This record gives sequence, C-alpha cells and structure tokens, in this order.
Amino acid sequence: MTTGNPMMYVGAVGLIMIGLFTVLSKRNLIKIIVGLTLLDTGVNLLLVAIGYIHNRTAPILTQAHADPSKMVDPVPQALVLTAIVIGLGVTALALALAIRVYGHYKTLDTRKIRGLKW
Amino acid sequence: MYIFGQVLIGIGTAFLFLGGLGIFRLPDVYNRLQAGTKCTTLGAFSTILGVGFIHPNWMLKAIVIAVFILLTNPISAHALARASYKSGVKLWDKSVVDRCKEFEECQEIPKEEEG
Amino acid sequence: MIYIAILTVAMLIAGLAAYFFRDLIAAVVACAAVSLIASVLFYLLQAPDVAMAEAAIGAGLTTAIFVIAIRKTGRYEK
Amino acid sequence: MDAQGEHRTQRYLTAFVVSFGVWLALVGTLNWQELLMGGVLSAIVAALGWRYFSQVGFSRLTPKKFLYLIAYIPVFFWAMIKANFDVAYRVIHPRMPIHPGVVLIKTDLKSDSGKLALANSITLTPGTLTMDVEGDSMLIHWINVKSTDTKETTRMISEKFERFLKVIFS
Amino acid sequence: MVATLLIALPFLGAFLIPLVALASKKLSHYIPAVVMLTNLGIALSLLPQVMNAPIVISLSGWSAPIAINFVVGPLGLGLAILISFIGFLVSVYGISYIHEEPKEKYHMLVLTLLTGATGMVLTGDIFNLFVFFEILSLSSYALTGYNRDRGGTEAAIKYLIQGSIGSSFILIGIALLYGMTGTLNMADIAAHVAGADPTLLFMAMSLLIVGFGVEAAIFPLNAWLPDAHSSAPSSVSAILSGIAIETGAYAVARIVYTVFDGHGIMLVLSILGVITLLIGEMSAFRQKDDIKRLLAYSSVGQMGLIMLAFGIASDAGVFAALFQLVSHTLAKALLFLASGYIIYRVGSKKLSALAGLGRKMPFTGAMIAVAVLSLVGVPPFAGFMSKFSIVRAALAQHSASYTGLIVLVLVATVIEVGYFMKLLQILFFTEAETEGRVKELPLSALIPITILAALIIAIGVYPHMISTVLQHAASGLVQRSAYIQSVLGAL
Amino acid sequence: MTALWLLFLSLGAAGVALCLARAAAGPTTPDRVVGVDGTVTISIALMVLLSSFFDRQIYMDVALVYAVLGFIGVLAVARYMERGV
Repeated sequence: MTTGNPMMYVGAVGLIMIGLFTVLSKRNLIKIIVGLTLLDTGVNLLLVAIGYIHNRTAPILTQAHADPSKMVDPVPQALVLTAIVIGLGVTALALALAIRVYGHYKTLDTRKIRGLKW
Repeated sequence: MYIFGQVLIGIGTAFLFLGGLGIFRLPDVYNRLQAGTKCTTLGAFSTILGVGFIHPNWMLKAIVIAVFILLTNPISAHALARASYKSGVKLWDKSVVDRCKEFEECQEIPKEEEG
Repeated sequence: MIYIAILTVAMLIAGLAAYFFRDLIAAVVACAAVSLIASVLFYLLQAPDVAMAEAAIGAGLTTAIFVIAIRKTGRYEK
Repeated sequence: MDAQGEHRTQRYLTAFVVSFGVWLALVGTLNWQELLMGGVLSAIVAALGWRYFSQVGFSRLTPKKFLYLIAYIPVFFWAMIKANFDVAYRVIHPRMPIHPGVVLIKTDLKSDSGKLALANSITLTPGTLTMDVEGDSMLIHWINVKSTDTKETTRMISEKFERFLKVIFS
Repeated sequence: MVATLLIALPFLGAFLIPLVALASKKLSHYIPAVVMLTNLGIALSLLPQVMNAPIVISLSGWSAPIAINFVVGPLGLGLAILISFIGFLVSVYGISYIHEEPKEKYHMLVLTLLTGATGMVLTGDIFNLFVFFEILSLSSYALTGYNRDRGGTEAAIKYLIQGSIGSSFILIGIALLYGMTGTLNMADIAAHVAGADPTLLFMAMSLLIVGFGVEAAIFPLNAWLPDAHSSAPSSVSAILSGIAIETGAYAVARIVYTVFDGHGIMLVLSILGVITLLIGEMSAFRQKDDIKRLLAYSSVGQMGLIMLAFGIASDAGVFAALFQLVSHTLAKALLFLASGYIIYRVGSKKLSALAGLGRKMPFTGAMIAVAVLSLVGVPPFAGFMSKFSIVRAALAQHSASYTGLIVLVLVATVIEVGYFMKLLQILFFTEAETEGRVKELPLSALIPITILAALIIAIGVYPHMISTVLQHAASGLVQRSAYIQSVLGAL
Repeated sequence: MTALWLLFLSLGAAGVALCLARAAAGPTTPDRVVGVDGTVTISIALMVLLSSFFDRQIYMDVALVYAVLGFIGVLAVARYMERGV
C-alpha cells in the first residue's frame, strides 16, 4: 500500500465519498444513478492506484518491452476492466428501471413515489 | 527530424494552451466554439504529427489519429453550435449582426408554398 | 507528480459539480468529465487498457445512455 | 437514387477498400495473419455498412478530381494555419478585438458529402463556424463580421474552397 | 473437471434459450428445468468423493494463488445441491406460471441467477466471488422488476440502488485486501492476514460484511427485502428467499470464518442476527393485508436466526445454522410457490381474500400448513430439528450472553407463532366471503410443492439424511487451517 | 531535454485546466459541453505526447479510442438539446 502516489488515494476516496453522498442525499432518481457511477469510478481508481508501482510500465508485452519485472501489477487492472463492464450493466439497468418508474408515476422524485420509503 | 518534431510539438502545445484560454475568455458559446475548434484542432494535429516525426515508425498511427480529430472536431462543433442556437442560447450582446431570423424565414417560405 | 495532484483536484471539483447542478444534462456532462479525467489518471498510472475501457464506456456510452434516459424523463431536478 | 442498383458492387468495394486501409494504418504491419483478419473484418464491415458509406463509389473518380484533391490539401492547411493565428491573436489581445455575428452564405454544391466537406472546411478556417445547413444556404457564425450581404459573404468565406470542392464532388 | 460443469451448464443454457426460442418457443421454456436437473445429478454424484477431500480445480494451468480456482468442498457442494434442487423445482413451476411476455427472458434470467449463486458457493477466489455476486444480483434486480407493474419497478430500483452500493463496498474491501496481501485467492489471503495491519484488516472485513450483508439482509441493510420479495413474481420470490439471501449469508460466513479469523466479531454477528430476527418477526406480525409481504418479513426474521447461529462459533453452531438454512429454504420456497398460484387464482394479495381457501383447495392448504408448522418449529417437521439444534448449540457455549440471546429467540418464536396461526386461521377456519369453487393448482405447481413438503417431513423425521453432509460442511467452515492447507496443498 | 518536455506538458495541462474551468463556470449547458469537448481534444494530444514520453507505442491506442468515442458523448448531448426541451 505504500507504493502509490498519496494524491491518488485522496482522489479515489474523495470521489467515493461524493458518490455516496449523492446517492444518499439526492431525491432525483437520475441524480442517484449519477452518484452510483461516480462511486464506481472512484472504486476503480482506488483499485488501479493500489496496483501502481513507481517507474514501471504498463503490463502489456510487446517485442520492445518484454520484461515483466519492469511492469506494474496486472491483476488490479484486469479486475478494473471487469468492474467497469459490470458498472455499465448496472447503470443501464438502473436507467431502464428509472424510465419505467417515470412511466408509472410521471416523476422521478423519490419522495413522491408512493411506497418507496428510504 | 527530432528537432523538427519538437518544434511541431512546441507549436502544438502552445496552440492547445491558447485554445483553452480562448474557451475560457471569450464571451459567448459561439465564440468559444471558434477558439475551441480551431486552436485545439490545429494544436492536437501538430502535436500528434510532431510525435510522429520523433518516432518515425509510429507515423502511420499518428496520422490516423490526426485525421480522425480533423474529421470529428468540426462536426461536433457544428452540432453544438446548432444545438445551442436551437435551444435558444443568445448571442453576445455586442454582436454585430444576427441573420438567424432571416434564415428561419427563408426556411419557412418554401414549406408554406408546398402546403 | 504535480499533474496528478491538479487532475485529482479537477476531478473532485467536477464530481462536486455533478452533485450540485440542478440541470441533469449539466450533471451528466460533469459526470462525463469525471470519467475523462479518471481515464487520464488511469493512463498516468500505466493502465492504458483500463483507460481505453473507461474512455469508451465512461465518457462515451454511459453519457449516451444517460442522455437517452433524460430525454425520456425530465430534464430538471426539482 | 438511380445509382442504387448499378453501383452496388462499386459501393461495396469502396467500403471494403477504405475499411481495409484504415485497418492497415492501425495495425501498421504486413503480417499475413493481420492481413487475413483485416480482410475478414473489412468484408463484414463493408457488408453491413456499404449502404451508408458512399452514394456512388469510386466510379466517378477521375485523375482530374484526384489532382484537385491533392491541390486542395495545401490550400486548406494554409487557411487553417491562418485561422489559428487569427483566433490566437484575438484571444491573446487584452481587449479581444472581436465583432461576432451570424451571416448567411449560398453554395452551389449539390451533394451532401460536398456540403459536409465545405461546412467542415469553413469551420476550420478564419473566424467562421458553420451553424446550420438548409438547402443551398448556410448559416455561419463569423467572429469578425466584415459584411452582411449574402453575396459578399459568400465571396469572402467560401469561394476559395468551393472552386476545388465543385470539381471534387461534381 | 466435472465440477466446473455445475457453473458452465446453467451459463451455457442461459445463452442457448434465445437460440432455441428461434426454433420453438415452447421448447425453450423447458431448458432451465433440464439444466438444473442435470446439475443436481452431477452434484449428487460428486458428493461421496467430496466428503473425503475437497476437489480443487484451477483453470488456466497456473498454480493456486494466481489461477482462477474453484474449491468444491462439502459446504459448497451441499449448497450447490440445494440451489440446483430449488432451481429445478422453481423452473418446473415457472413453465406454466409465468404469463408475461417475453418468457424467454424470464427463463434466461433465472438461469443466470442460478449460475451466479452456484458460482458464489463454489469459487475459491474472492474476486470471482464478487463477479458471481454481481451476476446474481443483476439478474435478481431484473427479475424483481419483471412484471413491469408499479410495485415491481419500484422495488427493483430500490433493490438495485442499495445492492450496488453494497457491491461497491465489496470491491473496496477486495482492493484493500489485495493491497495488503497481494493475492486474491481466499485461502492464500487467509494465510497472509495474520501479519497484516489490524486496522486496515478490520476495515476490509467491515466493508465486505456490509457489502454482502445487503444481500443477506442483516438488520440495518434490509430495507429493500420486503418490497423486492413481495413485488416480484412469486416464483422469483421463491428463488430470492430460498437462494439469493442464503448465498449472501454463505458469503458473510465464508468471509468471517475463512478469510479473516474473525473470532472477535462473532458476538456482534449474533447480536445483529437477533435484532434482525426481532425486527423481522415484529414487522411480519404487523402485516394485516399483504400475504407476500408477511412472508418476506418472515424471511428477514429467519435470516436473523441463521446469522445468530453462524455467530455461535462452534461446530455445533455452524451445523445448526446450515440446518436452519436448509429448512428455511425448503419451507419458504414452498410457501411462495403455493401463494403465487393462490394469488393468481383469487386475484388479490390480501389476506382477507384467502378466507376459507384451505377448505376449497384442501391439498394446497395442507401443504401450506406443513411449511408454516415447519417454520414455526413444530416437532415432526424439519424446522423443529433446526431450531432445536440452534438452541442446543447456543446453550452449549455456557455463556450468559448467548443464553440471553436464546431467550430473545424464544420471544421471537412466540411472535412468529402468533402471525402464522393467524394465517392458518384465515385459511382454514374462516367462512369464505364468496361462494363458488376455486380450482386446485395445476400439476406443474403441485409437483414441486408436494416434493418440498415431503422433504420437509422426511428431514424432520430422519435428520440423518442430511446431517452427515452438514456436519462435514460445518467443520470445513470452522476449521480454517484445514481449508487453507487443502486448497494451497492441492496444487 | 526533460525540461522541454515538462514545459510542453505544462502548457497542455494549463489548457485542460482552463477548459475545465469553463466547464465548471459556464452559464449554460452548451458552455459546459464546449469545455468538456476542449478537454477531450487536448487530452488526446497530451496522451500521444505522453506515449512518446513513456516510449510505449501501445499507449497511442488509448488516444485513438478516445478520439472515436469522446465524440459520441458530445454528439449525444448536442442532439438532445436540439430536439428536447
């Protein structure tokens, strides 16, 4: 955990906090979903920051660069790729549901949507 | 070659900076778009070509990216200008002339004749 | 790396902007800006493949589907 | 569209060649595996998208047009560089000497791709930005308005490009 | 390698459905049932081998800490059998129950949900745990909103928002763990955690428990459950109540027991369990009109009971938790499946509309009575054995706090008896408001219900049927070092 | 030599910062989109520059994907504003 740039952790954690705060305090469904994507981005940033090692290059083997010991850790990056795709799925599903909610209630305000107690 | 590439990159980044400055300083959306498209397009173009000159075997890919930027940037600028004009963003109050109205009218007339 | 610090701060400001804008389109644009800067940060952290995915999905696709959803619902947060 | 039936093969081949060219530029090698893959993918892409790719294919490409195309490139770039210094000057100048306004111009170009090329060229050149295209008139945002008459503006803004584009897209 | 089929088959089946549907729509609806039956067969055939030693499979041919691996131990396989079994019954039920088009989509989503659940219980890699968890939760969000009505959509989006916050927490936890240990294999992490910074370790553990706790509906995180379980189509509710939250509980237990040596927080887990139990039962008691909501709150309560039993950190405690898990799954699946068709026939979710139905459809009524009595804990049924073993395990701790918790459990049971008796009274001893006949359920619903009821009675009478497997599973969970050695040593 | 590179990078970064400032300040939504669009273009140039700095050609691909897809987001927003509201 000591290898990365401290600023990165600040950024990632800050983004996570902003995302959480948006989700918890906003009343508009689309805004809540925006918060979810911010949260996702923050978590991904955290994961990549953890795998980063100073002065090393990307974990992609080409002819000119074939020395794995000079590369950053590939595992978190693979994880982040998966997580980004999952995040896209979640966002798309959430937006589809939000559109359907709007079709039923003609509003996206969670206070006005009956039964949706938070 | 190397020096030439660096000169190109220098010009390019300078224009990129000016583009940013223009986007920041100019008074309304349309003027900002002017700065945004022209300066950043040439800036990016020249920077990318400069990198291409420094690494000659990257040239092909550099040209592809540059051409892409050259093609897509004016289109997005055009789309944005049209969108902001249609959604009613006003021109800067010191603008000299505004012939939008006229343009709208000349669009209307043929439609009426058809109908 | 001072650039990382500047970009991080810019990203956080864009995130806050996404929180504060009442106009949802503006909020989505701010969200796209967060994605863009995050992808530049991925790039600086030597993760070009992640940066590619984030740019394509975060800045391109997500923005597009958000815009579609906003078109089908309402633009302003009341 | 009269070309619908007769130019089918032409149009398909155009799409294929362009896609394959882009593929080659991207991979940057002549490895036979890459070539094979690119060929297969370009065939698929062309099969899916030839309808939207071009109206007539390469059939009307004559040497003259090609020469004009080559000649157009330096003209265009020179205009673009001038444009940049122009805007840069206006941006840096502390008082920002701009006289923005919206003007109309008329064009003689008929084909859609011709208009697109003209609009893009106008956008990238001195102080002008295409806002809308409707029929043969274009709405232009001009950062430093010198004239409001349509004929005058047409002459000042688009004539130097139209000379070339008329030949290329005729 | 046969064990990977358990995950691969449902996944392939899910993508086969749209292809088959092109040829014959009707045929495609039978695919989930066939796939789950095959899975059940495979899982049962693996059982004798697994009881001796866990099977460790690693894909892509690298050694254990790096490769993606599956650990088929007694616990994982036992849960996989349960999942395939319930999945099979629900698929049979779903063939005729689902009316809303597009039906293929429903069957696809059910199969992906089951893939996620099976993957979660069999994987040995914490990131795969997350991925399968996401597969499971994404398909359950979509299934909750499957009916496109107001309640379903609302519940789905509520579930989605809370669930995806939870999964973000899981990912952060995984990131912290990876940063500390540099590996993703659960056994390997477990071998490394002893030397790690305790503060960060505690943070990671809390994040993971909170994340999976959303799915397992532990007390402060269960706001989504009553809505989701009551608004989803009934077959989906049966899967959600019978499988989804159980896998959530499994994940929590696996994290606490295996990955972290979490003896410090066992009592906290138990207390949270009891709070969940009390809140769930009281809310269920307050339900006056919606039968599915009542059942959903009862699920919350039962999850609390399972958590409480997991918190008794002994072989007997975990055994009791697993036993309770099995008996709850069987009973709750039965109740949701039966009530689904009843609601469809009567046309209302109201409790009052069920008046006298027990006499109009006596067979279904009897089945419901079996499930209800089992949930309450009446002697000849499975629920009695499981509750009894929980009480025995807690008292065997000889600690005042656990004894106090058990007193609270008994209080909760009294509340449970209260509302379930009310349900039975409405079903059997109230005069029907309207005359007229109500048809018995169709065969595709009766068969699953009968099988479930028969199993509940059989397990209640001969608990030895499953207790050997559960005993092995429990010791596999509690004996941490044995798990680590078996996984790391196998490769 | 490194000083020169740093100068280039700083110029670009300043451009990005100004664009973002416009995106944050801009009174109307089109203003913000212009800011983000400027950021995209400048970032592409900077990415190409950085790939030269890191000496890895593979990083150029990121710029390419950026060029193709950043554009889609801008276009989507523009189309929305044209039709909607």
